[in-house]
Amino acid sequence: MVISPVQYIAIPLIAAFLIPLFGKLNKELVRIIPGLVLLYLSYISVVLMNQVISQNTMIVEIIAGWRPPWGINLVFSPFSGFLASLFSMLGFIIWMYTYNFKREVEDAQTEKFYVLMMMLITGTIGIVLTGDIFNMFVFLEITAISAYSLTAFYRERDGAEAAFKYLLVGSFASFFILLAIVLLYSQVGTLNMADIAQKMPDVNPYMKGVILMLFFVGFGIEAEMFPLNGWAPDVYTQAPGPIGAIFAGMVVKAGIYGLVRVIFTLFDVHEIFPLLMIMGVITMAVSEVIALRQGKLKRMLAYSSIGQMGLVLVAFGIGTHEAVFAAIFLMFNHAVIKSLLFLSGTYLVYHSKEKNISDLDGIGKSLPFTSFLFALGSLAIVGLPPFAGFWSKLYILMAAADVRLIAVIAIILAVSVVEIVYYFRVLHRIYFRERISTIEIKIPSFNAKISMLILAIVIIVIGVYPDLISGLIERAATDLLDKQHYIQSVLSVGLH
Amino acid sequence: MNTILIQILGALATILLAFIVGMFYGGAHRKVIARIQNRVGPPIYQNFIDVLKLYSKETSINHGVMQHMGPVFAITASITSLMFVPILTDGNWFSNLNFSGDLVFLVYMMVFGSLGMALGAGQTGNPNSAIGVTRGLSQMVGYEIPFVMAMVALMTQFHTTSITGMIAVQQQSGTWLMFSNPFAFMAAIMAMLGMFSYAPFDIVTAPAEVSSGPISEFGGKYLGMMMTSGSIFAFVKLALFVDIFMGGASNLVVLVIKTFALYMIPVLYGVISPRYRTEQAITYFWKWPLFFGFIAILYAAF
Amino acid sequence: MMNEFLMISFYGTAIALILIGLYATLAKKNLLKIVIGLSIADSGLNLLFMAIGYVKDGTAPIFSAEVVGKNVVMVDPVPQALVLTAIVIGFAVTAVALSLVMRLYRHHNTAAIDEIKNLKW
Amino acid sequence: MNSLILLLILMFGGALFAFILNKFVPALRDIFVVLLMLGVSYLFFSTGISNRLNFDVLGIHMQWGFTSASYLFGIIVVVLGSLALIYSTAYMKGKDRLGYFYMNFLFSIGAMLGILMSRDLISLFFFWEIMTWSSYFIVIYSGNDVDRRGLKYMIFSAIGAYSMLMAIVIVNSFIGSFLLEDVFASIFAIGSGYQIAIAILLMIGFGVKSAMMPLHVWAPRAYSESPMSYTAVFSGALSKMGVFGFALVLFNLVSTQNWLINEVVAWLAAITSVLATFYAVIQSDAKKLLAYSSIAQIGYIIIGLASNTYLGVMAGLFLAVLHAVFKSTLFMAVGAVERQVGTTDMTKISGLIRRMPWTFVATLISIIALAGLPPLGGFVGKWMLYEALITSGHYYLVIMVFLSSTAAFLYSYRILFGMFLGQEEPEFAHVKEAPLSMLIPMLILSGISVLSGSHPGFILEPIQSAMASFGFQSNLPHESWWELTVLFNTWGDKVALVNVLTSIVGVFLIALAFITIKGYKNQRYVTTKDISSSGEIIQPEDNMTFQIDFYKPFERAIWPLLKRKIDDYYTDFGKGLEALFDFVRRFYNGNGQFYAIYVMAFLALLLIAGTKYFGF
Repeated sequence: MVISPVQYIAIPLIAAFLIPLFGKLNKELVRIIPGLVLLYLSYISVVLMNQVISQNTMIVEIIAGWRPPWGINLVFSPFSGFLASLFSMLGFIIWMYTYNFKREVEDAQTEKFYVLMMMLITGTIGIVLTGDIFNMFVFLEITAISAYSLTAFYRERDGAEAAFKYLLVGSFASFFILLAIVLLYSQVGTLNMADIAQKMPDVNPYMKGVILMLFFVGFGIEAEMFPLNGWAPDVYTQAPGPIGAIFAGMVVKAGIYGLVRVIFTLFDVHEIFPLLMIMGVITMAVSEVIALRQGKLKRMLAYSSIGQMGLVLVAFGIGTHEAVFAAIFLMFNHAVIKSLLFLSGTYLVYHSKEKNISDLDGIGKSLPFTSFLFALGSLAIVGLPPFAGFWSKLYILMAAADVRLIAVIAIILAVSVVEIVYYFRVLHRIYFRERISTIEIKIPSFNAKISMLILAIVIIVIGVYPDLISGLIERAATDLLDKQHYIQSVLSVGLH
Repeated sequence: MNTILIQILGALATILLAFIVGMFYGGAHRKVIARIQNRVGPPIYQNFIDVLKLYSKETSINHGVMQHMGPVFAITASITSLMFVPILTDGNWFSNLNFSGDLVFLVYMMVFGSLGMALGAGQTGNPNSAIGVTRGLSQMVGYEIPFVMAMVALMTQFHTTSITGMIAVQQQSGTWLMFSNPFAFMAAIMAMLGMFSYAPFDIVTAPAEVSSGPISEFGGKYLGMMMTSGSIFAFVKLALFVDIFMGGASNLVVLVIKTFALYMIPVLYGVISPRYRTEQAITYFWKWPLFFGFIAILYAAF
Repeated sequence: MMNEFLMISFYGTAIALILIGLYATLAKKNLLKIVIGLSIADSGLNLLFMAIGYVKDGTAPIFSAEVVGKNVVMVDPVPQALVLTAIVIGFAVTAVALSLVMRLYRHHNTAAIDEIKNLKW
Repeated sequence: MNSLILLLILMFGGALFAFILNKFVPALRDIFVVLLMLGVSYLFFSTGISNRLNFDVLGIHMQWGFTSASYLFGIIVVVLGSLALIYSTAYMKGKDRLGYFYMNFLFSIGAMLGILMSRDLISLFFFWEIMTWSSYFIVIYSGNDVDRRGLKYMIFSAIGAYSMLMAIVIVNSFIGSFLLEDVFASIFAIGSGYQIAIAILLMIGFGVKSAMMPLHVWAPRAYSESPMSYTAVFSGALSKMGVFGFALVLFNLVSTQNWLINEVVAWLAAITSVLATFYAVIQSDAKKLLAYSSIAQIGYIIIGLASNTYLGVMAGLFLAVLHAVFKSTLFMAVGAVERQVGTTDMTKISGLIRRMPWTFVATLISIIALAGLPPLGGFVGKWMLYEALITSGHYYLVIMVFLSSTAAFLYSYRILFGMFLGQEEPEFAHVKEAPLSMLIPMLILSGISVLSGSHPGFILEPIQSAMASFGFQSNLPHESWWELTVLFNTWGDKVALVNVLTSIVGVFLIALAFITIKGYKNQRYVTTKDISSSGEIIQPEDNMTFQIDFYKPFERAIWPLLKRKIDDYYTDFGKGLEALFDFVRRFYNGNGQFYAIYVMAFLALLLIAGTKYFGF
């Protein structure tokens, strides 16, 4: 079988619909199929990335024989490919974690869970791979609908409430994005992103501004930008643990991808960069500050996640090559580290009703392995060396320093101190309190341990030897910044 | 070989001198107080008799090694300090190790003894000793500061930190340093009141309440040695002040006159003063003496 | 004249629908009304898109024997295709929303959005 | 393989291995860590200062290698590290989480070596942070009151580290290189405002680790609550990393026009040392006392460095080395007492001198060194410091130092008296001397203290070459520093250490002989209950110990200074922040509709403002 980017979309989508059928054959297949699919996606990621990097091109896949700008196309560029690879590999690791997750209680719902999870992953990968703006909207909606449903997955929790808030705000996001697409189409008459980018200079500047603002708000909602992120903490809190990891690791990243793709490639309006940076700074400061005052573990992780996204926005907002590099690096690091935190944190508060941080008292003795990984993740996320988070933070600071944004540096660092405070508070509880709560403890299954261990090893290896991955990120950053190359590569496909 | 012998003889002579002068001054102190209080008082050589008696006693108990070594520490400190203080301005006889140390060293050497003695007092386990020691040390923090300020003022003024250097300065200019920098002298003299621990700063030994302070558990040879050390020490302080502020002494007669005059300051001040509590003593030192010291440094520096 | 009126009414209706929908979504307390508001706004947007794709005097964009080779004005086919997709998506979202509203009503025994505040701060 | 890499791999790999070993074969753990540390020490000493390693990470050029300055500090680290680990094997025996303890112990030592071998700012920061968190994990090892104490340490470390990081990235943005030599070479080419800012930010970072006021508030509890075997390293070596950093900044990054920085630093350090000494005096817990004393002593060191005179810097570095020696001995001794008696609260213990004589000897020697009394090394350092300050015209600074060191006599006596002297209570009759593996490190270090008094040359020799690498050329007439026995200041005044030593030892021996020879044999020991007591008969069960409110009069005298702690300001500030944060939280009020309204409002704002500010 020829490997092509379209398999990223097709295979998991088909698998998602086939899962119930397989479920009729054998219950176990329901759990195994997603893993096989994600493993295959990881495999093609490696192959395609290798191809892209070694040949210094981008792979543009034409769907249904219509070459751009008329048909829908998938663009496996260094940046989108990097994210797609990240999503599929992270997806595989999270699948490994979910393999035995809640097996005893949720067997009946397993099918739904995996169908939705596969759709969620398809949606996120679709968002980053597509080269068509309306197609991106569709994938965004696929992501969103499966995300709404997964948020409300547990009936006994307040999932429905969180999901409804998500839906309400998310509908606004899709509304604005669709509106923006509509207006954009009315201006340029095309939906292909490369084509739009090419024709953008002709657009009436006032219209351009309105469209950009609509996109900004729409994708800002998905990217959890303050003040559009009211839904986010609730959703992280209520979704099942591994789904929280997917949200933090993939869904938000896809939202940010949409935002920066629109800003950098489609519009290339440099006036917006300060706005992006300011919103990033506000997002980061506000949510880290709120995270400090949280009493619930997942909510704390959620705010922390939002804060990190703010940092990513800051880096993109600086807009230099170095900053974009740092931002993508941080996206990668955050995906890995926050996934680890969500995955291990889930087991730490597995049977706790309220998910309070105080329920963690002294759990380090009962769950040494999971607690250790959580601790490692905490150290990494606050950017302490020798873990992965350090390098991305360093690069962001360097980039900010190069354009003399001293105040931004100061805020980032001050917020990092806040971050340290709340993460270490949790660690204190885990390791240095006597266990008083009588909540039952859930020992992670073997596969869950393996999946978390993989993430931890990645964190340490990248932390000690960041050059392992910096080449890919470097190319991704170049790709994002080189608008002309993108346009040419996409539009020249199929010409001969 | 010969020089070493002379040196040792010289050192012994110095010690003897210091001991005798110190002892007589102690006697004089008692006599003066008695006279002022309209008593006859002990004879002026009474301290010699006491020390002699104490040395001839046989000590039969102790509370441990540190108590045994406490007096040794004390006398080591006083004799060593003595070695580094010039007694006479000219002549080699009493020069000892004058050129091997400076004022800063001497300040520290003078503390050495009290700390060593305090260790000995500590091991006795007598709470009175410990109380005396804490009072003494606290008070020391009080008076050291103005004293050091005075010293620093002089050092900066004349660009030397050695005592011999200061004597040389006075001999060259012909003016005593107490006139060259009167503020420093004021600060130092007020600090000296504390150094002697006579009234009103005698809460350290406070005979009425805490037996007799740090030495309350010492008797016999230990006490004798302490007294010897104390006398030598008194002489060291006086000689030091004479050297620094009063141009030194060219012969023994001048030395005795000058030191005695100086000595009478704390004695007489004490006679007419009630006793300060420790914190009062400290605040006393940290008011006017500190102010004078401050001015002295300003005066010296600009 | 007729066409301009048509255009204005298209745009006007679309914008009116959007505004009504947004008003309902932002001001009404009842969950169901909020969902309805979302739906209305969605319809308005779809209508807007259609209006944008409308070309004066255009016919349906179908390549039939009648039009091939002739200089016939057609409306833009792309918005129509997209609106179709958007309607489907809107339908799916509404379905999910309604099921959530049901769950919320069962759980909280109320449909007022300002009383469902278990998750905050 | 380059021995620098080998050194780090051994250290960090060994740390992890110790952790794993503890899980499976706990018996071998102690031997392993000690052997590892000895091996690393050997490797360290065999690694010269000429070894340089260049490599790139993420496009950042880095360089590792020791200079003679960092080598000096490296010697402190490996010597103290080895001795503290030997001490640890007995001290930590029977406690739990030993794998955790030793892992972080070795991590922090490795990180310190890493800091010292860093020739660029990024690896410096990298190892600095590793040192921070590994030491933090040991600080919270005991588990008491971690939330306040541990967090305080971590917050201040983080503030320090991040201000360093800020300075580092700003420097890089001007110079385009992180290499120390490049930075030193071109720092003065950049704007003077940035220059000062960089120096201050870096010094905040180093000031936190060296516990300089007002960044010291973490230190007392952190020092006192860590296991003593680690505190020996913590106070002895880890805080010296801050000193090392100060040296780097003050000598290389502060130009002579900015002499005011030197003055401010020196004064801050002086205030630190005075206040910390006062606090030390009023402590009744030996550990806390030593903790405050450490802060004060590091104050002296920094004063010396900031004086920027040859003698002053030499004094600072000498005191740094010596402080490492005697303060770690003291912490070890207190640890020994803690282990044998169970507490270090001096209001509870007394009269251990006959129970733990060797510990007492080590303590006594170290206290003499600490107090700066002749003839031990402390005096040498103090003398040089005073003379440097006086001769360079820091008149009032020298008074502060004098005040602090005079007040230091108080706590010096307190700690000796509190633990070893005074009444021998029957409840301590069973106490035994600490085991040999704890005594040996203490006695070795005491030996160094003694030797440094008469022959400071063996410490001054490496210091002299370290100073040469900082750019200070010797202006004193000495050919071989090894043989130095006479201290000189720039005015030509001197102290002949040999004469001092001869005099003191000679007189001491004669006097001792005089008092001992006749009749000591006939003397007998009587208990401390048998004392002069104005006629009262003291029973053995009567507690005559004088320990509570030991320096109450002094405390009353200095009370106005101590009334309001800096800590309280920080606490108030923290409370205010938390209230603010809680207010910010209200934004997420739980009503989904509000969130939708935020979205609309934000969009409206953007559309209105966008036309104005973004040029559409």
